[in-house]
Amino acid sequence: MTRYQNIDHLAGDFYTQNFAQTAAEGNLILNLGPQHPSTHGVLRVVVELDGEYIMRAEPILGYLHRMHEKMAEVKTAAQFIPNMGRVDYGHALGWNWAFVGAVEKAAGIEVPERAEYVRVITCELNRIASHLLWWGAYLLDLGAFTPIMYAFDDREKVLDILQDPTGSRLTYSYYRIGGVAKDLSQDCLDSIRAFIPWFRSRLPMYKDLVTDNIILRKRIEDIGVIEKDACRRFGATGPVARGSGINYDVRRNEPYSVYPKLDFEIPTSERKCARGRYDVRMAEMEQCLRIIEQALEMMPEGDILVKGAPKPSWKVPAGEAYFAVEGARGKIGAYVVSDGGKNIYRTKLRAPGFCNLSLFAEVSRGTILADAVAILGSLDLIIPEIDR
Amino acid sequence: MNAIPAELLHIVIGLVAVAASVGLIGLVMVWVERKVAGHIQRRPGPFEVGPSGVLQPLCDALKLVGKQLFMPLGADPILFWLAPVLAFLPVLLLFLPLPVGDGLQALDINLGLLLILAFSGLAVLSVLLAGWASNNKYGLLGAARGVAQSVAYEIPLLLSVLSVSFVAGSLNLATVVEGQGTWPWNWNIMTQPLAFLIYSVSAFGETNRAPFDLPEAESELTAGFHTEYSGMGFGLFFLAEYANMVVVCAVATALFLGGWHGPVLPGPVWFVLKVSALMLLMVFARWTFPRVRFDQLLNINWKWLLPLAVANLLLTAFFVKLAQFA
Amino acid sequence: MKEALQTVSDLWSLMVGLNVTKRYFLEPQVTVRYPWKEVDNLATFKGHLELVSSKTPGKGKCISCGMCAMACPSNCLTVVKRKAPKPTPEEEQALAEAKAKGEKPKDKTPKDPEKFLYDYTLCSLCGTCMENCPVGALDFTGSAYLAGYTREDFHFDLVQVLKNQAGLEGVDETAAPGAGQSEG
Amino acid sequence: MEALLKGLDILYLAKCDAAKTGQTWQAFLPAGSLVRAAERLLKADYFIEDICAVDCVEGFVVVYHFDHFEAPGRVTLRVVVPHAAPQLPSIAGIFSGAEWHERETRDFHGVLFTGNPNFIPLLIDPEMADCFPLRKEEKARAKAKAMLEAGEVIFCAPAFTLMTPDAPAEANEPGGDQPATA
Repeated sequence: MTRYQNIDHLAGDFYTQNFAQTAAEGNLILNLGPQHPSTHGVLRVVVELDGEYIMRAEPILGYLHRMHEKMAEVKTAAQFIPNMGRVDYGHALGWNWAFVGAVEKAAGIEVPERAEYVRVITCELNRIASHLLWWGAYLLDLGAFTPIMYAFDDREKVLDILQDPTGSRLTYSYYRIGGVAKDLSQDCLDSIRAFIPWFRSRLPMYKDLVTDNIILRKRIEDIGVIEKDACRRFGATGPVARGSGINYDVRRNEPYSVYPKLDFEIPTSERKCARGRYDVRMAEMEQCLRIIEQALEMMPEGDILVKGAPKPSWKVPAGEAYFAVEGARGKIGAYVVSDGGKNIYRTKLRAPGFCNLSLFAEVSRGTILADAVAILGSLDLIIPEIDR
Repeated sequence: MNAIPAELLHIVIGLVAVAASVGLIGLVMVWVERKVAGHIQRRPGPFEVGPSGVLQPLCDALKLVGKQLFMPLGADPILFWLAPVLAFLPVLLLFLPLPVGDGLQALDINLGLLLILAFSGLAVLSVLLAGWASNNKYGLLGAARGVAQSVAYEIPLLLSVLSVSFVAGSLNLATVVEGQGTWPWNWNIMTQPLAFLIYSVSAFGETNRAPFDLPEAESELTAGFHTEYSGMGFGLFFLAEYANMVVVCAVATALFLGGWHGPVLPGPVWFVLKVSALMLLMVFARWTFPRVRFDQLLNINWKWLLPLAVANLLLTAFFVKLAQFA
Repeated sequence: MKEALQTVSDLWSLMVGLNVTKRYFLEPQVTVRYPWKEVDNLATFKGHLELVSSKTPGKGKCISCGMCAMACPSNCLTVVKRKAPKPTPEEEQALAEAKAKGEKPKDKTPKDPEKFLYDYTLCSLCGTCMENCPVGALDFTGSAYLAGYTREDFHFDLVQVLKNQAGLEGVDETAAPGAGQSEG
Repeated sequence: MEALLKGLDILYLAKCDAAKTGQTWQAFLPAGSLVRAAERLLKADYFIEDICAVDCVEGFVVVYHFDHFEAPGRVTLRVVVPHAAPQLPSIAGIFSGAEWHERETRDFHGVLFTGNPNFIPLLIDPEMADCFPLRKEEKARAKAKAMLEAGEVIFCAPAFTLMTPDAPAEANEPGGDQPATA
């Protein structure tokens, strides 16, 4: 090897070397990522391959780590809200809600009812956008190029609606402690009303083009089987848990806001495989429409922000609070501990994707590389949320 | 003494025509594929360069030619550069025995079909070399997939082609075409529908086109065997892929769809129309379906296509013999 | 038999898929070809910040209170207040008289800011500044097409921007003191 | 919950108001009985939500959140480890997902979990993994009892003074407000 100088880097970095120590002789160590088409950003998975079979996999995080929890300690509560839009670009409003809700709980602030409905409507719209993003990207993982274009075409409609009250299209910072920043205008309400039947009419197309497709079904059925027990051990929530037959949805089991007043179903699937998670998400989009429909009917007139809403310099009273919301990827939790000082003493953000991804090492063992990609996609990963 | 130069002249003219048309077809196909993909996805596709963007592939080709040829550390320099050339050159030969019209054939030999099948087998070698020589793990995985896939899919392809040549009694494509008539019910697809089906599926596998594009499955292997190729190295693989597509579609047209036969319009026009229709179908399939998994791909081949092809061949042979006795 | 039917329906699903793509192939495209056409939903879009113009062209409503700069989560705003103008002898005298009477001296400093520095590279467009402005002096532009070559292209002095908008470039702002005050 | 933790060496057990703080039960454990408590929680079909640490005057309060799929109600286990020797047994052998949460806690606070199967930096670059961004400076630390909910005390070990309200003389110190009682 005198032909080449400076080949130390070929031995791999700290993680590769650490991983390779325990690899079996003759197996191939392959780094999927941090730049790889199907790791949705900068996730990196080191896999030990025997042929195309995965003997062992280890996700490596941190490439998009921004230390949001430290930022929470140097800003006041109200100033931290814009950060929440950037934790998870897929379901930004879910994170908005988790943090705002935790602070409201710690401070005992009652949110006006109209604001609660506005939150429900916008959060569910955002969930549809998030699921569409996942759907398109997942099919891209599976090698179908066109669905993502159709999904983005539809998602664009949702973003147009959400742009009206929030002013943004992706990283919303719309919720405020004690309400929301802006009321839904009449235009916005009209376009939501128009969107619901229109989107319903799109769903059969998704089914025809993709869900019924035999190639897709063969690709995602019976791979990545997650048992209920594994969900408990790893703390998997959201569509991942529901795809494994666990009927758990924070909106129902740990109710918040006006969700108890709304009539909707929690889709679950007993398949436990990637298909189960796929089905759950597709069914959830329909349920979102149902929720929005009802919320539009039931929404009262009134304030959208509580009187004397906290100013940026407002201090969260001493105490602790844990508030969870059902995000598009699972249970988003915000744990706030305040000592009554200017900034919140400690903020812990529970990212659902973090727990869901920790399952991957166990689930992917013994599958082939193509399946690993399909499993990774079925967990619906948003890397900025996992790395925070 | 007189006959040999005429033959040679024929081949030389044919080769030049083929080389020119392969280049042209490559450019046109890139444009068509991107345009069709665009319209399927409700976007315009290339539209900036020239009317409707027809000159876009030319610009891309120029860009590819102008790019630095880059070889990764630890790659085998000879094999690395041999692979793309080896992918492209045999494709030129594949065009020679294709009968575009009545008597319009670059190389009129009675083993034309055999030549095509033999030289298309060389493609697998280039995939293997490319993956192996580039010293890249993804490349290696792609090459391994490519070899297993090409070797597997050649067999049903061959068997389905054979059953047609049994009926026609010749391995010369021109003869096979002559045996068919003007109207669709006179084409071989009516007598050999199963062979056509098997041929179509195998053709996807043989040309590495989606949904069977596993050697380059970009969501798993980034770009598979040609991960490390830049500039014209990649360009040649790209061109070879499209040329291969044309060949399999042209062979399918000649074998099953009556070749140049058709009412009113002249023969070559019919031939090009039929080939274009088949290619459009391939493009549509690529932009509609997800990719199959590798074990499924081999299962389809060994468990379905191969037994069916063998059965079809035996049945055909039986009926051909029966017809001879009758 | 059942299996055979299943296989046929499975294969048929591929045809159904092709039919969907064929349908969209024939439908009109949805792309908005940007430089020639623009999207029509920018009315509600939040672009970068600007000062709201008061009735006097080139003058903002801003009273330099600094609430926005305090509220901003990313410290992208800096409000530079005007220095008090050098009092004339009469004013000085009046000031001394007022002091003698025990009255609070009236501040004659114009309230509009000298400079309103805005670093768009840091801004997260959350709107906290607007919400905390007592006079509604800040607003988002609908501009989605802001582009520049350097970082400095995104450092604005919003006072200057406002003047430029009103076509008052180069006007000496000290020439008309008190104009901002009269707006209140 | 009392039945669940019966026989375990616990320091403090209290029922909390879920509407107020989002947790139904909380318990302070000595580091020694953490693993057995986790075992019992898994047996009772609880799932792990997260693990985090809070840097307080008394030490790092490592907070474990568990919840239940069928019978929701958050259970908070807390272990106090001293600043000088922040060491704890790992529960990654029981709740596999804890492996990552523990590694994250190490990255942020420098709390060490013995027995974690793959105890390498998770979110922070291994070359600068010893900066522990969420550790607070000595004077910035607040008292745990001022922030954490006391709840309706079911059991409190006599030697455990962390959550007992300060004596009136000390009550006026900054940040030492009376903790909210359920």
